[in-house]
Amino acid sequence: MSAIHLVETEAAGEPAKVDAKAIVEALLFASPEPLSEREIQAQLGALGDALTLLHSLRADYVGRGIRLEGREGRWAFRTAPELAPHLTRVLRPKRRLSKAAMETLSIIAYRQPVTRAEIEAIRGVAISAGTLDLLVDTGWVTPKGRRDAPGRPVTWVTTPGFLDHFDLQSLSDLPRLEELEGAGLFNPPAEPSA
Amino acid sequence: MSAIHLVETEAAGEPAKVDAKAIVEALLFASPEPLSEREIQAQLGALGDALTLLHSLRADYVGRGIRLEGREGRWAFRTAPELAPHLTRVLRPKRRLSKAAMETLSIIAYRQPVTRAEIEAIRGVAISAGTLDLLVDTGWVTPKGRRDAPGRPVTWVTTPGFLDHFDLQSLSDLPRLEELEGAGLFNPPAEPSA
Amino acid sequence: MVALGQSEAAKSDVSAFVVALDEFEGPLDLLLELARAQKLDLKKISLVALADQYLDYLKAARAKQLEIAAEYLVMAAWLAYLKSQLLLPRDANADPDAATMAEALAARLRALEAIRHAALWLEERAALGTARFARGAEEPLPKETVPVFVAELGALLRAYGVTAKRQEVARIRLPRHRFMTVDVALARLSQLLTGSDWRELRSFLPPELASAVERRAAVATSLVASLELARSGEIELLQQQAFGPILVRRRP
Repeated sequence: MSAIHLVETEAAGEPAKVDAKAIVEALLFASPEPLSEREIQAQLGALGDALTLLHSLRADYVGRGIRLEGREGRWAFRTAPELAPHLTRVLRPKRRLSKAAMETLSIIAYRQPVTRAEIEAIRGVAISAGTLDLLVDTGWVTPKGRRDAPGRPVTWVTTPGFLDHFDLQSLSDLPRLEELEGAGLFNPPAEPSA
Repeated sequence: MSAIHLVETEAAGEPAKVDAKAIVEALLFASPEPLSEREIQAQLGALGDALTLLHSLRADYVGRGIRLEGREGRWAFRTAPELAPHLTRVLRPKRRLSKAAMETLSIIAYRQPVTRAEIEAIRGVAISAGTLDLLVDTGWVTPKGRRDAPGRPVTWVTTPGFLDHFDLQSLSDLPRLEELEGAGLFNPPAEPSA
Repeated sequence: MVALGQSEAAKSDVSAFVVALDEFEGPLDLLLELARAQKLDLKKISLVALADQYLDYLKAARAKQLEIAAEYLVMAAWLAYLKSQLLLPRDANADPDAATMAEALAARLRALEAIRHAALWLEERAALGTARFARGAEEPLPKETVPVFVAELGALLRAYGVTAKRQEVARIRLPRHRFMTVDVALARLSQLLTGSDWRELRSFLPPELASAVERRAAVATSLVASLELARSGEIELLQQQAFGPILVRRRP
């Protein structure tokens, strides 16, 4: 792939060409955490426009083994999800969360900001001691502020890491609960007639 | 889960396309350690020849922000070394000057141009090697000319940056010694009472 | 879910359920599983039928002598009450809230069911670490530290003040005295000593001498001056006893 964004840093005799897109590529590649456009732009300085370069770079990686994902102004390289079956033998997938933890996470995702008592009311059971701790450890959930109610309980919200983990562009990517609850939940979709 | 099984092992109607090079690319990206050809080949199975794909992949990345490095049969992506200057993160911690450096700076400010020996005579101690270098690093002090005296010692003065940092219009804005006396500045800062 | 809705029999015969209370996270979960097993539409759910199933289930559990947590029994009592209220003729003294309470329970079951589906939906996302992977090896980028120095004018002035003070201490200050020189004493004695009467030498000392040191020095210089004048024959000196007063007069 040829260098597109060439910028001359010095106006000296020899053309000191710096490929600004290569810088963005290297920055993102080296980092396991998403980088914000601001961080990237700060590193680039006057060499180029971060957002333009990011879009160009994302296009370069379409159809390859890794792809450039940008969500809410934060960018990261991730392996293409369709390759997962071919990677997992070497990369050892992470353990899945328990049903209780996944449900708690879902409630926080949908009802945020939400208090512990509200989560318990929806699930009909007390949250076991470790569940919220576990979710905080994953980096997907964080306490944020207090509800202006008796006892001023802490409320819980999801993090940008939650979006990254579940490959969501934003919280609005979550399907509406009414859709999930909707037609025929208790009547599983008819089996395709054999 | 959608779109996982791209590899159809059975000869179904349409040809199941798997980009073996994409698998190698994703594997190398996501692996915490460099991968050996054998490990990569084991993951690929019959989908392709690891070494051929690695060489092809390495060629793809020539001239880009990252490159594929293979040494002693183990492969890993690394950022291109020539980009290092552009990837360097510049940290700018705020630092305070030591007591010795502040005193030296103040003597230079009040007595400029002043030689090292004169500063030492006033402070009653030798200036440690780094103190003047440090003051030059701050941009507040610079050597200027030599004293017409035995040994022709260098003299030190403050810079415009000094005036700027301390928000002084000119050196004459520095209070006179008698004025300092009135302001109680002659006494070392009081120790916090125990 | 385990052991529920598996067999055709389970659809109609609650007692055929394998009692597995541990599988459920509380009464709400059990109710939801019962509804699911019966493939009930929660929008048109018959709370009466669901209550019956719940109570039957607990009965079966009790028959098997399983320990039943209090919360299940509370729900059982509540459901039994709700059922009785719902079954009472409309015009009787039925609890007017029974229908509302039944609807509230159905709504809770629907909400929990929706969250269940949301959790499943999330799990099927291409999650990081299971279907998508991040950079495996973090490559620490080089860092350069360029300190920015800060100092306040006050600190600078204080530093200078402290330096100046230290210098002041180092300078030795001798007290300045105004000592009378021999020349001054000579002139003074020659001028003031007029008559030929004996007068005490001390009386010729200047009166303004404040300190003892200055006075003693004046005594000494005056004595030297008087000796000098006596040697040149201008005056006479007399001391009648050791340490006695020294008398002086112009030579007659």
